[in-house]
Amino acid sequence: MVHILLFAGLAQQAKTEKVTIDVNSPLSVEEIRGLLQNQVGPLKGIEHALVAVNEEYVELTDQVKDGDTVAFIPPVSGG
Amino acid sequence: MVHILLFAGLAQQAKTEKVTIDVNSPLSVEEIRGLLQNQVGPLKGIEHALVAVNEEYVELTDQVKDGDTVAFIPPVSGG
Amino acid sequence: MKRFNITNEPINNQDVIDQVIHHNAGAVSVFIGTVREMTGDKQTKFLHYEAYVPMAEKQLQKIGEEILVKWPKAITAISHRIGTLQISDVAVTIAVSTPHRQDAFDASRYAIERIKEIVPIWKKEHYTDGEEWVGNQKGTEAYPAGHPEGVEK
Amino acid sequence: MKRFNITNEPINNQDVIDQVIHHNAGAVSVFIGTVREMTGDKQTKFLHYEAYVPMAEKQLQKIGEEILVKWPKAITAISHRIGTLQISDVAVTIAVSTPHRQDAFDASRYAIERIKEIVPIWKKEHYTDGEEWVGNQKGTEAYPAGHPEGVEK
Repeated sequence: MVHILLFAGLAQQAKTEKVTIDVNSPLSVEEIRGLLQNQVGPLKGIEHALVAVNEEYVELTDQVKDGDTVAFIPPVSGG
Repeated sequence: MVHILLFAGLAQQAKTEKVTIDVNSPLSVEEIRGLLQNQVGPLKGIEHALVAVNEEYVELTDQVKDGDTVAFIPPVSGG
Repeated sequence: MKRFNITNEPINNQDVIDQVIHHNAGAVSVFIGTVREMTGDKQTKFLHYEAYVPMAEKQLQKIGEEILVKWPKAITAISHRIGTLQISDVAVTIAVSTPHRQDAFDASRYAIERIKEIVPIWKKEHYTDGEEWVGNQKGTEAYPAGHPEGVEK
Repeated sequence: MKRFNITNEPINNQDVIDQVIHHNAGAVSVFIGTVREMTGDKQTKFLHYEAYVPMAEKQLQKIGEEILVKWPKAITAISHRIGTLQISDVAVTIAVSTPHRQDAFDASRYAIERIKEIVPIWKKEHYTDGEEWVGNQKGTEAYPAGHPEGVEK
């Protein structure tokens, strides 16, 4: 299982902050992003979101494995 | 009478923070500076001091009149 | 108190300052971000901040480390509040101490710029005429190349 | 509390900050000057500050007015302590609020530079190996042309 976290506008569109996806083999971040939208519907602006795996920023081509937490991080606006 | 205020190293050299000088006619700041040193002895570095009359910075050529307070302000070092 | 802190509670500025004062600090530059009422002609009623808390605290700590590389004697503390904030509430307090003042100003300014780049915190403005997640709607505020400049991988 | 204040008492940073927070401030830049132990290889035991108090408060107020000319929405408060200060004690606290952060940083930095130019306050360092009025001994720190640049007459 991969745990997906959504925030701000993405969570609002998905109507949830947490999604879990079953994975049998390692997938890329980009593939996870596709599976996520298959499950919850299209998420506008997700292509502008950074992705963190286990709380570290990663690239779209990086691999995600069973047990990882994948966070989609829309443009931040703290401060 | 003109009231003279000395600070920091100037007060230390003069061994006083306040000096009064009798004046009968208006004098320039520069003349006051001379009279002061006649009275308390030479003050090293006083030529680098700014002068304020009644709490406003003035020029050496400005006039001082009876009742004024003349402050010699050595290079400041607050902050 | 943690030096790098995301909190639901009001921020005590002096607590943040106390984290960075020490015997060879001569200057402390503190930046406090407060909730402003007017932005152009839009009036804010209140704000809501949310964060990916554990990662946000890690990223704040990373900013402190980046500062220490750039200004080797700088000590940094940052608290960012989340939840609902009213006008004039403190959203973020940054304190940086250094031996000399120039570095304190530069490092403090660096910290607030980096918070706006790499720390997963989001602000939702509740205006008198509607609400909006800041930075989420406009292409201009999206990360230009998928990553904010300087994000370490 | 006065917004421009010379005091014999310890400075409460939050009291200074409170003077400048208001509903259209979005940023507050605070500068705190503390007593540093080491300056080069000289060790400070303690400091003594003295001031020409009424004129110093007037000059601090003048700095606030200069800031308002340069950054029309900036609100400034400054407290400077005099008397004997120990290592890490706060000598000066400057707070400037503005709608946007860039101006707050710039105005705060301007204020500390101007304090060092036009406010009649003097610092005596008590080092482990002697004492000295700062800025009074060296020709390089004398006012170059009789007046610090920008002093209004």
